[in-house]
Amino acid sequence: MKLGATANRAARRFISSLPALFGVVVFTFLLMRVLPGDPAVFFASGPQAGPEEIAMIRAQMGLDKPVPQQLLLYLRDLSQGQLGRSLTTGQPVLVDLRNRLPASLELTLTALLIALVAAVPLGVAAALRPGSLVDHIVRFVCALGVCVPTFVSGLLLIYVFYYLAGLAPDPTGRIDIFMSQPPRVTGFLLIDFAIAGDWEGWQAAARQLMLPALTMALFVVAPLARMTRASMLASLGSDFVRTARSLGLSRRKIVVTYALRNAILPVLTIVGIVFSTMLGANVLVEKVFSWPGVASYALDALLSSDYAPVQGFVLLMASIFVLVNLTVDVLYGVADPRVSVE
Amino acid sequence: MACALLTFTPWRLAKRGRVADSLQEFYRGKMDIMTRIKISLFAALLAGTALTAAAPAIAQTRAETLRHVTGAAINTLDPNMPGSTREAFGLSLLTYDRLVSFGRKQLDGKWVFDLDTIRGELAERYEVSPDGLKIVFHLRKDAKFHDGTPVTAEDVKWSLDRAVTARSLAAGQMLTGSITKADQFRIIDQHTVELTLPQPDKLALPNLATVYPVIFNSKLAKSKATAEDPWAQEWLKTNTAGSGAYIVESFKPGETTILRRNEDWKRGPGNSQAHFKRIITQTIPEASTRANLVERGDADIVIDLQAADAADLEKKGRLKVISTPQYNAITFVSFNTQMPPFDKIEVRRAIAAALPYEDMFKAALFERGKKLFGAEWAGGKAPDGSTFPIVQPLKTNLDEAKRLLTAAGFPNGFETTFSFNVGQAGTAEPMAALLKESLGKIGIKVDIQKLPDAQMSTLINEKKVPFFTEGIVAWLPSMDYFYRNFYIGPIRWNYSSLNDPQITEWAQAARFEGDKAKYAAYGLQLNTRHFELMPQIPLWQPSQDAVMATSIEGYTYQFHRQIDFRDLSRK
Amino acid sequence: MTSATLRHTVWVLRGNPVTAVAAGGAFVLCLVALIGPWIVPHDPIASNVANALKPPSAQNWAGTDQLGRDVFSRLVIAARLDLAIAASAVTLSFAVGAVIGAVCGYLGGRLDRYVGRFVDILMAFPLFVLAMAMVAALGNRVENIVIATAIINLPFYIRFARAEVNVRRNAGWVEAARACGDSHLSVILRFLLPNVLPAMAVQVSLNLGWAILNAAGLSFIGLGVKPPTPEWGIMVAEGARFIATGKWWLVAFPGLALMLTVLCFNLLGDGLRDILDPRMRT
Amino acid sequence: MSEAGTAPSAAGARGGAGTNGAAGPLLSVEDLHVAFSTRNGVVEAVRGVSLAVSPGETLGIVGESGSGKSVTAFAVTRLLDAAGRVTAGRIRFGRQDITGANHRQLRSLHGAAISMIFQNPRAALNPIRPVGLQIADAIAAHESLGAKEGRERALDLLKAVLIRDPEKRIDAFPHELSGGMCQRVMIAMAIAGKPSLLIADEPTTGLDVTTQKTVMDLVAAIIAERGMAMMLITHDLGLASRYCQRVVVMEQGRIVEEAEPKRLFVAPEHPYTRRLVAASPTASSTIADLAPGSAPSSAPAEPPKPAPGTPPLLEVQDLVKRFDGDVTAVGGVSFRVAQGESVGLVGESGSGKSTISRLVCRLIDPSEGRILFDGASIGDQPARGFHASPLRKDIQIVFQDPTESLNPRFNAFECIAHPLRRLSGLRDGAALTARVRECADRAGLPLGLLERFPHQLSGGQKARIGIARAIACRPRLLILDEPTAALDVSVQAIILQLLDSLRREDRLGLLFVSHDLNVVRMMCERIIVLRNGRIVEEGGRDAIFQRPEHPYTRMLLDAVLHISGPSTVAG
Repeated sequence: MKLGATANRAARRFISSLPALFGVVVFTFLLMRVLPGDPAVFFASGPQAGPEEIAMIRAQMGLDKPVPQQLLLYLRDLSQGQLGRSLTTGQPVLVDLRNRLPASLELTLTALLIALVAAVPLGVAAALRPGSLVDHIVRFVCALGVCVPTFVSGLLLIYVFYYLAGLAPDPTGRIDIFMSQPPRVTGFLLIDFAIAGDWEGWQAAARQLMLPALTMALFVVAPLARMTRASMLASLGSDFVRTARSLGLSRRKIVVTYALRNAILPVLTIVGIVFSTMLGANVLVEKVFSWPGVASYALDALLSSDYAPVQGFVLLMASIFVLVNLTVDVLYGVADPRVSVE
Repeated sequence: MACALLTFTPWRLAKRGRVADSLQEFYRGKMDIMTRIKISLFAALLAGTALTAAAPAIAQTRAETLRHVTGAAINTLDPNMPGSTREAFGLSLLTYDRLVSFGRKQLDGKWVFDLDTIRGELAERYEVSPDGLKIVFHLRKDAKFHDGTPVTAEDVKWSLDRAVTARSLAAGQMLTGSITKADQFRIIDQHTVELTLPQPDKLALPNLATVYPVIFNSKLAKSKATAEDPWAQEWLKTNTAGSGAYIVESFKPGETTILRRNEDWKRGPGNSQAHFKRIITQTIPEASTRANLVERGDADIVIDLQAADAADLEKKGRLKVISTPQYNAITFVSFNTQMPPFDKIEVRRAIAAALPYEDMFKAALFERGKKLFGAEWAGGKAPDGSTFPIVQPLKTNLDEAKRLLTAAGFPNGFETTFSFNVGQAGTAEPMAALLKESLGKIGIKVDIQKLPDAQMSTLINEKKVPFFTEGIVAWLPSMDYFYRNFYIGPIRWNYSSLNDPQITEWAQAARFEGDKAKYAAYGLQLNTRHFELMPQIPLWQPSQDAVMATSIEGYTYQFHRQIDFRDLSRK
Repeated sequence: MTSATLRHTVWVLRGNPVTAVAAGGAFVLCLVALIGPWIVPHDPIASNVANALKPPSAQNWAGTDQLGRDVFSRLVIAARLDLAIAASAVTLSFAVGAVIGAVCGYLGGRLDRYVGRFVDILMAFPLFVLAMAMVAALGNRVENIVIATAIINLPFYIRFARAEVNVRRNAGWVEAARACGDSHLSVILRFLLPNVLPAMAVQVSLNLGWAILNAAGLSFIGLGVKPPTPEWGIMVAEGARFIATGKWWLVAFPGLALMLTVLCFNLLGDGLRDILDPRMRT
Repeated sequence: MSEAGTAPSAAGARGGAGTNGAAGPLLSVEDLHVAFSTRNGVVEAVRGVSLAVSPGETLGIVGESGSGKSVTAFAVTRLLDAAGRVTAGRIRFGRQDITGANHRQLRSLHGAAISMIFQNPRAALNPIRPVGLQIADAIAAHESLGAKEGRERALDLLKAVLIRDPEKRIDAFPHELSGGMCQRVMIAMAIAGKPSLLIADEPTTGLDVTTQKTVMDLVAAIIAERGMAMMLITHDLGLASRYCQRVVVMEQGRIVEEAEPKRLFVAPEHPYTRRLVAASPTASSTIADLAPGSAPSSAPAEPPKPAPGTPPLLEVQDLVKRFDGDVTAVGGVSFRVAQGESVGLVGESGSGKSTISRLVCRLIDPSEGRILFDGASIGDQPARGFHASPLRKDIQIVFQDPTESLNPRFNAFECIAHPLRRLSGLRDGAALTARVRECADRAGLPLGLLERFPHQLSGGQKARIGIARAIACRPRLLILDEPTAALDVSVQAIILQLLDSLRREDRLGLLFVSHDLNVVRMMCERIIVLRNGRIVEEGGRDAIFQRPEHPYTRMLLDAVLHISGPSTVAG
């Protein structure tokens, strides 16, 4: 019964987010049309790049039609599952996104995992002794992480760990170029290598992932730790923890089973937001580490006024945002029995 | 921690060999304490995964593999696709053959392509008729496409027809060599093709050596053609049907392209195959990362470093740096000669007199290139007419600039914008800052506009940018080609919107002038007139800095400013 | 500020020296931004190519850049622009977001649902890409960087203000105000907003740092303010190009300025939260 | 000290209870001092409390808020929050001194020797853990047992606290249970470790009156059955007098009197106790009795006779309010309030009484039905625009929580001046000041406090501001929504007197909403009993209190605890 209620809620949430998705599609479309660059001109590079060649490219891209008609055509294509073609890569956007999304997801998830593994204990440690030295140190360290732009921390990490120390592998994408790729199953290299049983490859991919993931993680440890601390403080100060103490429960049980499990619920919500933000915001990290992800793809497209990839990317990100929120919702519903009642 | 670090070392040493230096540095205490802590932590983090990793198999093939890194992306396998990048052009020279190719010559001790030497590629030899109207190509009989089918005259005919007929980049290029129609190509026999020209054209043969008229496997391509797409353009974007020295093993647009040697292609030195068994081209957007990669020996060659990095690497002396001024390119400051106040020659000349040339050359380019300023022209006449560009008699002279500005009716200067595109920010930004500062001294207030590349090209195409910097390059750098393509007519590349009847007339006349002396005479007139009109201020020819491992040999600067990997070998 | 609040603040600061230091740092920053032009040792714009790329020295405390300009002077001058960008962006989104959020949170109903939709749309955007697109579309002028930064911050303020108002909308003093003859609008403006502002101040402080980083990110991909205006983000981005050649001062000093500023605002925001948190105030 | 000798093991503690008083008191506290560090420096909350609880005995600690009674309990169990600590004194449990017990010793003490139940039982339970598991946790804290056994034992305990359907409830989450059931679960957890002392901290506050009684009866039965001692901390003298064998009265951190309840409440000796007892409403007390000597007593109000033909001040007809979804808060209620009449609305939580008060005050719109004021329909004017109605100043309201009803950013003067500015058109100036001072004076607020902000004032003072604000515009109908529910009895007494006299002076119509039957009886002539949004009974005061007709009304009346000696409790 409870599962049914959760599923029901999820379905309702999903349906109610469809208008937002539609809004995103239209808004992006219009925003791209406002961009002052004309992709046809940008891509017309022949020696006689006169009006004819530009007109040809415009026609090829459908840019010769009025904007409302273009929008309708775009929506029709969308409904048929087509996202258009990228001029920068020459590939259908759908294919590009499909090839590149796992890279972004793998990076973001790893970074998020690293961040969580660091942030939750830090936040808990700070909350257990608020105002103590530990608390101040945690706060300071977290603040340090957020105040360095990712492109700077990324470049510095490369300089130190790759260039100076030679500890990290060359920052040239997802896997050492001389390693063979695993057969593509999920697109997540770590998973694909594991499926193939190629542990050497798995390690190579993991090493490659380390620096960019660390760069991203540095930036999100702070909000997560801060949230953990705050909600842990609230949880530790709550009546039910006092009850648990009054009953002589072990400290471990009080901190973990009672306080932390309750405190983690708000963190869960934040994790959802942080994840979708990271996925869209890792443009710079992907650039710095030559990571073949979707964000750097969209950035290149944007700077060359290549509409289709940017539109596809934004739609993809928005859909992921919706899906992640949905997942968080479902998880929340499972973790917190109170939710499904409302 | 130190333990973790030490156990870590052997693997890295085996693989790279340079880590020892930085380790020693580490122990000598050159790094600050934070760095040490970070390194130790990281080492501990990675130690577990690193220990068991080894790559003996890779080490074997490493020497036979060439790893090339670049900031841009290969976006198509068919160089004719509108929007193809330079890197895509570069790739096509490896996967496809053309009928002919450029020879090479030495310029200031460096190998560069030679427009005047056209040698056979798929054509074993060619003959030009005495009237210059017919060119007959005799194909190699041993040439085979990657799938093993022999290269025939039919393939050549289909491919060249495609170049002039299909809606692609080729047609626009080919017409600069008077090649415009499919019926200009005739099959004489299985291994002979004839090209007929409407008039003798110096650029007909060189055009066939560019990247567009590559020879496709017509049977394969036709099998992929459709009614809407009779030239199989769609399929050829992601597939190759060529006979070139390399076969595409994997192609990830914007990421990596891996090429495998075509063992049947034996047209290298001494009829051998190409030297490298594999070529990997990777897109690394960060220039400093590219520098790191090649410096650490992880990449073998790179040609698009920032000037500062190239200068630094050259100074360190551990790598081979071949710095070739791009003799077919110009970086300039351009005016829109149709927009006031730049429609006044005095204004253009005033600005030309006010630019801090030496400072710009030093700060923006780190002096890596050939100056196009600072010459002395006797009597204001161009000293040379056979080439373009030539060094201009430009000097910084603020008094002269002020005088000219007053003469133009702007004693107090004026306000304008100066634009450049984001992609060139590395050199254009310092240049712009110096320009702004210097023009400020003669009362011209400059607002610097840094525009995204697409926006810049759109505005330029619409002729809406008054004052900006750009660069041009001509694949076929003959004097008249420059004038015809960059200073005439309403085309996009006429950056200065110059519309001078004399230049138009002389340039068209020079095109078909067979006599060298007469040609040079036209050139003298054009070069002089060009300087007088000052539609653009040529600044320099930036160097192509090819930075490579010391073991790499045979690098030649090519017309398309890419590496022809068939030239390269490893000692 | 009443004496009790002052006392409470002093109490919090005493138990929290980090916040005191952060507040001091923020003050110094603002001071530098104000008097910067009068204290710089060199003209931040004047080039001197002969003296380019020199490491820190007695003459140039933070070295010189590619054009031989004094990095230290540029850093000092840039403080004003950076703080101005961050402050105006945050103020803009704060002002708009607080009012919209408060109205929605208080009135609820259809308006709330529509605005909620709109916020959803904004939130669903990859925000940095949205900022990039907007700056690219509008042109990379300072105003547009401010607007783009403000817009991507907007949803957070709307949500925050909405939530804060929502928990108070049924508070006794709100109903009392209405019983005393206040219209809804006046309740929102005169009662709810002033009560929500302190909590939002925390958000503002945290966001200031974020806005600076955002501008720096835009600079990195070439969409920042125009050269040769000194701005930390651009200086870092330009300096980053010289990391490989070991010109560390070009990235280290602007990076440090950026870092310390953001750090100050973040720690200050944290501290403000402690000062304002009613739970700590017993 | 060796651990074996001093650690009060669970077994030892229970042994102490088993020997039943053979070794003196179970718990003794000597000269306990507790201090809290706050921003205003160190505040002593408990200043030298000494008390003892014998095995099997129930000791009551009564006092108003801030008297230190709860702090004493938390100090005994060492559950004080971080800011508080015991500065002096000695706490013994059985023969062990537990004043300085370390963490481990305390753990074995908690639950196994001393356990607690709290007010607001729902918050005291972990919201995301099934109650069965929480009970099992409490058992497992002191003995090792498997999951299955834990469940069985939890089930037994649920049966012991008389929860219906224990097999089903064992898997329920706290939010699925009513407040009373949550408190039963809490009790089950408290007795899970078989402690010998139960500390109950306001165990019934926040529960409905009928639930209060059943819960307390259960607690009493359980401790009697298990031979446990109890420390009952409460502000409710009725509760203490009914369930305790001995009561101590605390004021400002000190014990002022200690006696058996019969003696204490009948013949209090200490002046504070006397005041406290007087202020507690009883079945027969009048307003004047509550605070003797503080206000002139007057005869009970005459029910005013309205002139025939004039409509009642307020008439409500078939009022219905549905909230989003199908929640019907008020389901068809009709009643009248005449000029100068006081009508009481009585009901438990969820009865719809607060919703009615807001409907009548025109803060929210009714779904159906009519509201007539002076014969004019005001229910159909939307609440959104009612602030501009001329009738706005005639209907005013006093809210339940005085703290929550004042804008934290307004000082007392601003709070009272606010309606005057808005509704009486008084702008700044002497007239406004005079009116504000007059209102403050009438509400008994010292004029010196007018500049203070809410957080600088006590609860009673804040309540006076709320009243002054409500009467400032001389309304004709005053709605009182539980005006004293959040106040201590002594303050409540004064506020009730104030309201009563204001009503007489201004011939106000009162709609008095309350859950406290004793208060309503004193304040109102007519009483309406609400249940689930409907009227179950309506009538004059005497009729309702002496001859209740509806069983629900009877149940409510029965649940009221009156001050007297301990009654025998049915086990």
